[in-house]
Amino acid sequence: MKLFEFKAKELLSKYGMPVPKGVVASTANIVKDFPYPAAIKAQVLAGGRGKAGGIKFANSFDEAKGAFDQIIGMNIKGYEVKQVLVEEKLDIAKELYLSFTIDRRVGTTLLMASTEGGVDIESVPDEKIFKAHMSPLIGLQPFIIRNLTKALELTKEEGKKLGQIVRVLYNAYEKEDAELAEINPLVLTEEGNFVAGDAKITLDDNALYRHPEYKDMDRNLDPLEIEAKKKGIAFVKLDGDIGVIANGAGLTMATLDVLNAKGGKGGVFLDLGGTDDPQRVKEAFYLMEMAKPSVILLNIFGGITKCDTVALGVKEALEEKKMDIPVVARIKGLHEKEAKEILKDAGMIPANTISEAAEEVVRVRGA
Amino acid sequence: MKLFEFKAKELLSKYGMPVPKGVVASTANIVKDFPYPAAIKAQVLAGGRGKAGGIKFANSFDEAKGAFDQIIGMNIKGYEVKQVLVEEKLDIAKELYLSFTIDRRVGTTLLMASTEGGVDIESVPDEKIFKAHMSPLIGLQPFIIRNLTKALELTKEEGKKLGQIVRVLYNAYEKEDAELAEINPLVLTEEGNFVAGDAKITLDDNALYRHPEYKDMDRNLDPLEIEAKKKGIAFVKLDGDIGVIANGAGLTMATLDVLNAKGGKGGVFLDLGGTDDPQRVKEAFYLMEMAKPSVILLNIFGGITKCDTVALGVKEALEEKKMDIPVVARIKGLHEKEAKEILKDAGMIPANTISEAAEEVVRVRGA
Amino acid sequence: MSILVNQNTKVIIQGITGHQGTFHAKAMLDFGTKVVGGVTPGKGGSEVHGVPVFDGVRESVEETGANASMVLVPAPFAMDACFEALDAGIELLVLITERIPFHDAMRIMSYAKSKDAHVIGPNTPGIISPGLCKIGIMPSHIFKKGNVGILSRSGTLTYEIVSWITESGLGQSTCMGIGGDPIIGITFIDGMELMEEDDDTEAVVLVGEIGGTAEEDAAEYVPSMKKKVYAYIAGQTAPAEKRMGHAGAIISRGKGTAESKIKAFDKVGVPVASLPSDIPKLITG
Amino acid sequence: MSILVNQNTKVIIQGITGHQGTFHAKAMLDFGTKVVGGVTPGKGGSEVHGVPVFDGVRESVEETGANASMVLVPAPFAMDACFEALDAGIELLVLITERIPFHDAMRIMSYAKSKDAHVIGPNTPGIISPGLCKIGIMPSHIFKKGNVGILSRSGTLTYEIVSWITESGLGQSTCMGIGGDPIIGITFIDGMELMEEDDDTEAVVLVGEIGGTAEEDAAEYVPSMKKKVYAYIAGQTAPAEKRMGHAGAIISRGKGTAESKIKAFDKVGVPVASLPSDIPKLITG
Repeated sequence: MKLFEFKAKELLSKYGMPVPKGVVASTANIVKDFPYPAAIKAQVLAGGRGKAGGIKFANSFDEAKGAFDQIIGMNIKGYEVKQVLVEEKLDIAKELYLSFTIDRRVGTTLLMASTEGGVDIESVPDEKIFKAHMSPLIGLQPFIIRNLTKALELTKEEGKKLGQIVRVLYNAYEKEDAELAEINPLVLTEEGNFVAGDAKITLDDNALYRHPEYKDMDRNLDPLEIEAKKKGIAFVKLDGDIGVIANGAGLTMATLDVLNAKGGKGGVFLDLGGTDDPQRVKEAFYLMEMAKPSVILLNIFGGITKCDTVALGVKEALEEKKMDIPVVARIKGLHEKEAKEILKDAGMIPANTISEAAEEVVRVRGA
Repeated sequence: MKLFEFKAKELLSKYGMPVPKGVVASTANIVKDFPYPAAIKAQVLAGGRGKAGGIKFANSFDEAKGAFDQIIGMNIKGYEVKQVLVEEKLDIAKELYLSFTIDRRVGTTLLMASTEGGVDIESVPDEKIFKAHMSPLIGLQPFIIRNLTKALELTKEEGKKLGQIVRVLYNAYEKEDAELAEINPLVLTEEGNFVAGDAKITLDDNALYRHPEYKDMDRNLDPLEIEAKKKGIAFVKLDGDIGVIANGAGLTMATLDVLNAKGGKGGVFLDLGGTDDPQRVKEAFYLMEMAKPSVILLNIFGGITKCDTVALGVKEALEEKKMDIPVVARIKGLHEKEAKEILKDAGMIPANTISEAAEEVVRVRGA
Repeated sequence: MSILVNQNTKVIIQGITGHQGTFHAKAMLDFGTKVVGGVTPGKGGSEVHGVPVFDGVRESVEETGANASMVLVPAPFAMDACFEALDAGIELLVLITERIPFHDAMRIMSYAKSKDAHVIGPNTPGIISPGLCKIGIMPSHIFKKGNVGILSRSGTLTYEIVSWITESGLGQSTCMGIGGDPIIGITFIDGMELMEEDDDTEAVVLVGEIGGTAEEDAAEYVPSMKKKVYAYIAGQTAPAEKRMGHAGAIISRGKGTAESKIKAFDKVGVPVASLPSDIPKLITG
Repeated sequence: MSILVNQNTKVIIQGITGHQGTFHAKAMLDFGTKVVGGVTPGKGGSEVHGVPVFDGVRESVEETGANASMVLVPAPFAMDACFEALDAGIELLVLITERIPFHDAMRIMSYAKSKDAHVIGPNTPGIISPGLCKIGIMPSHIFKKGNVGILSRSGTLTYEIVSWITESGLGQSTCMGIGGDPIIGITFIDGMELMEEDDDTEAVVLVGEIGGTAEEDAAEYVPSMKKKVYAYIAGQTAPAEKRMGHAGAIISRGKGTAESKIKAFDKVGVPVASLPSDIPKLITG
């Protein structure tokens, strides 16, 4: 789960991170008394908002109001700006980059830092980035901070202050179960202090049970995705109009791929997981119906999952909701025969392979 | 460094350990208002104080006063009782044993627990003791508490409460750099709560720099040992009358052994360590003089240490303090010749081997 | 032969008394796996399909000589279960549990490495060597003894591919799910190394998906192998920044696209199937 | 041959610019040890006796190919120094530093084990194979190439014994101080195993002392050895509950007496010298 900048800063601040004085607002009047000059920053979960015009500066409330009106409601990479962060303007001497992420390749935490802050780290040449892996068995040790300070060619005084920042960020990253904790830019002010200019935090969805305080946080998700998340169903809204349901993430993706290869366009990715509980299957179908697909492609491989009870759930869902969306069903495996009978009964269009099903879906949609 | 019972309980209590209500006193009047009945417990750094009569019970202040007078000033295994802990009497349902120690054999922490509390754990049969080692890389994990609860055949409710106690003790053990953190007995009261009946904590001397709050704590050491500790000299008071100085702990012990084998009796163990700084050597000799040995056996093996500068320090010490204690010196190694000259000059009795030196010491002492 | 497991592997199931545990204990016993015990705290002394249940792993290992464990305990307790198994001397952990927090997974993997133990998973269907041993939740009936080794980040998609392989007349030497999470134990490369050494394996199939660089890394390893490698990549049409079910299946910050993976395989001559059903055709040529 | 070190061992010294570091860098270079670098944070770029100094261990390893490190940094910083060395791939740590907190020592040992690295010490004079390599602070001049292997918990006492051995006409294959602390890396048994395999070692001398059960454990291992073992135990007349200089040399709760150790050696036929100077006499018979 990604956090908005202001939420990320709020969280880091709890751990002792210096952040600029700031106020979040959805209408300009809230920041009448702010001590200007200030930066007016769009709060969206997308990168590159600066280039998109989502950050402006204001020397007075009047200027702020103007900037506010321009930014609020803006669309940045498909996200509507609903909130704006008004923040004290910093006297920037240097801009650094600092982050902790999970390096899946090595299976441990990766610390990255650079003197080339304020730009996308992907665009910084590798030799300008200090990298260090940390075993979770020992965590962040002084030698890493020492080597970091040296690599960034900081003064001893700066290095000492940076060390504190690094420890705070690591502490937050670890304690809050973050996948990513990034400060970019980490501003070194003219007065010689470090302040988090921006902050990106992605929390591990798998660990949210340990952090119930984030449970109801705005996820910037589609309402149906939020609904699905609550039900524990993997549901992703896509650009197309065809709903794809399968059991297993890999199989669902593969089904989507075949569909797209055959000229269809997936509108929903819905992974039933390992369930063959008709009730769960029904709930999944209700969600699918709410997404209003033109056709549904159902692909079930019954290994442990029994095909017939899945089919039963589908049938009941169609009947109860009086759904008239055509369903092309490919079903294979345990109790396959019984399942096929049930699906035929329910008026679904049968298919033997994923390709066949995909072709059929495209045909039905075109018809 | 061993802590007195009341200090250990104070420390554990900071971490959340339930301890009986208690007051430390050196005169009975302090505990006039104590809610009796109470236990009156001698505070000494020696085991077996119960058997020695160091623990009594009192139902009133009058009784307490009587007990007090009996206990205070008592000598328990060579330690004088200077303070007494007056403590609320517990309603004991069960007495358990619980401890964390450093298991030098395995190199990790050992948790021990038993339902046979209240007696010396050495006397409890092995099959009645639950043992678990813990890697410092992962620390105390829930499964260990679970297995402990099972081994002790506690009820689920009791197990849950014990789990909390175990966590608190481990936390204190680790955070305070203890070598040993032992609660014996860990009392399960009639009301079903766990309370630390007694507590033994030994802090790691090597880690005291991390815990300056213990710096000036009464160590129950000989005043000379305290003096030596301040100077960073390894100095141990022994029963005999002969002072042994050597460089290196092993060599000093070996010298003492040879001396004892030859009929002498060591009164001081003084390890000079790796120093050949004449000033340090002088300080060591001053300490030795204060212990008033009848003879001094000096044994130096000069590997890296230069024998002559050590000899110089010795000579200066003898001269400055006008010490008339005879010194038998065996010195070997780097700059041996020069050293022998200096020692001869200073009137010391030379010897070629440890055995020879020991024999000479015994002869001189007898003379 | 086979990799990591064989007919002598003695398995306990942590979480055996749960719904899944009971079901898969039976399935594994039916398959012929030496399931020697189960662990569920508080249920020690009971039995599941004749298999003794213990309160703790150490106890179970002492009593049964188990050297492998299948972990089915819920995510919040999985790290503790793994630590318990590792401290009790278990050498192979098959970590079926899904949704384990990443920081926990990192700790598990690092601690396992410190104990020289192997971890398969988390979020894996397990490992199976037809005729020898199955530790996992895969449907046994779709497998057939043969010479194709399969390494996969997926579950049902693997079954789909396995069933096509079996229907084609080929069979499997060992089929291992490496897990659908970002932090896993045994990697594609580890599995490929083992399969390269395994006499029973003639060809290796990698079932990959979007997210991470596991497939690109595997491709780099291919030239050092004598055995032929085939691949399938799921998620070719998945959008960026959306987690496609698996925690590991996400194209984030431009990394982990199917395109990059297919390109990497192309470069080292690994045929990439465009349909799951194409895999056996590629193998038989 | 020798154990743990040889003429190809490339050594860095952590804490090289300190008084001790500079002195022993010179002594080791004079001995012929391949001291390829030193590490002192903030002193990178300088030199000590012609040896380049680096700010960090990784840097020093990358530049010099070092595989061993002698750690001379003060106790409060020793754990960090060890972790840094281990993360940089150092395979052998010779931990000279005294007075390292026990909890730190436990962490160092466990982490080293997880990295398959060896630790000698802490509170060790080091390891020396005359003619091949010295990593430590022992006086080189008292040693002579020969066939007696020495394992010791002590410093100067070892030199005393070594000098008697050398004077008797015998010499040493490898002499290793295992450290005077309760928590150490390589144990007597580890050393005995290595010496049993070492062609250059014909007899093994154990220099023990009171405290712990290292000598009793070593005695138990003796019957599995072909080579003859001799022992000396310091502290036979030490009182209980008093720490005799070394943190490890303490008879506590009735454990660790010299009596028990000598008895254990007697039982397995290990001659125990009553004087340090008796060791060569026992060996030559």
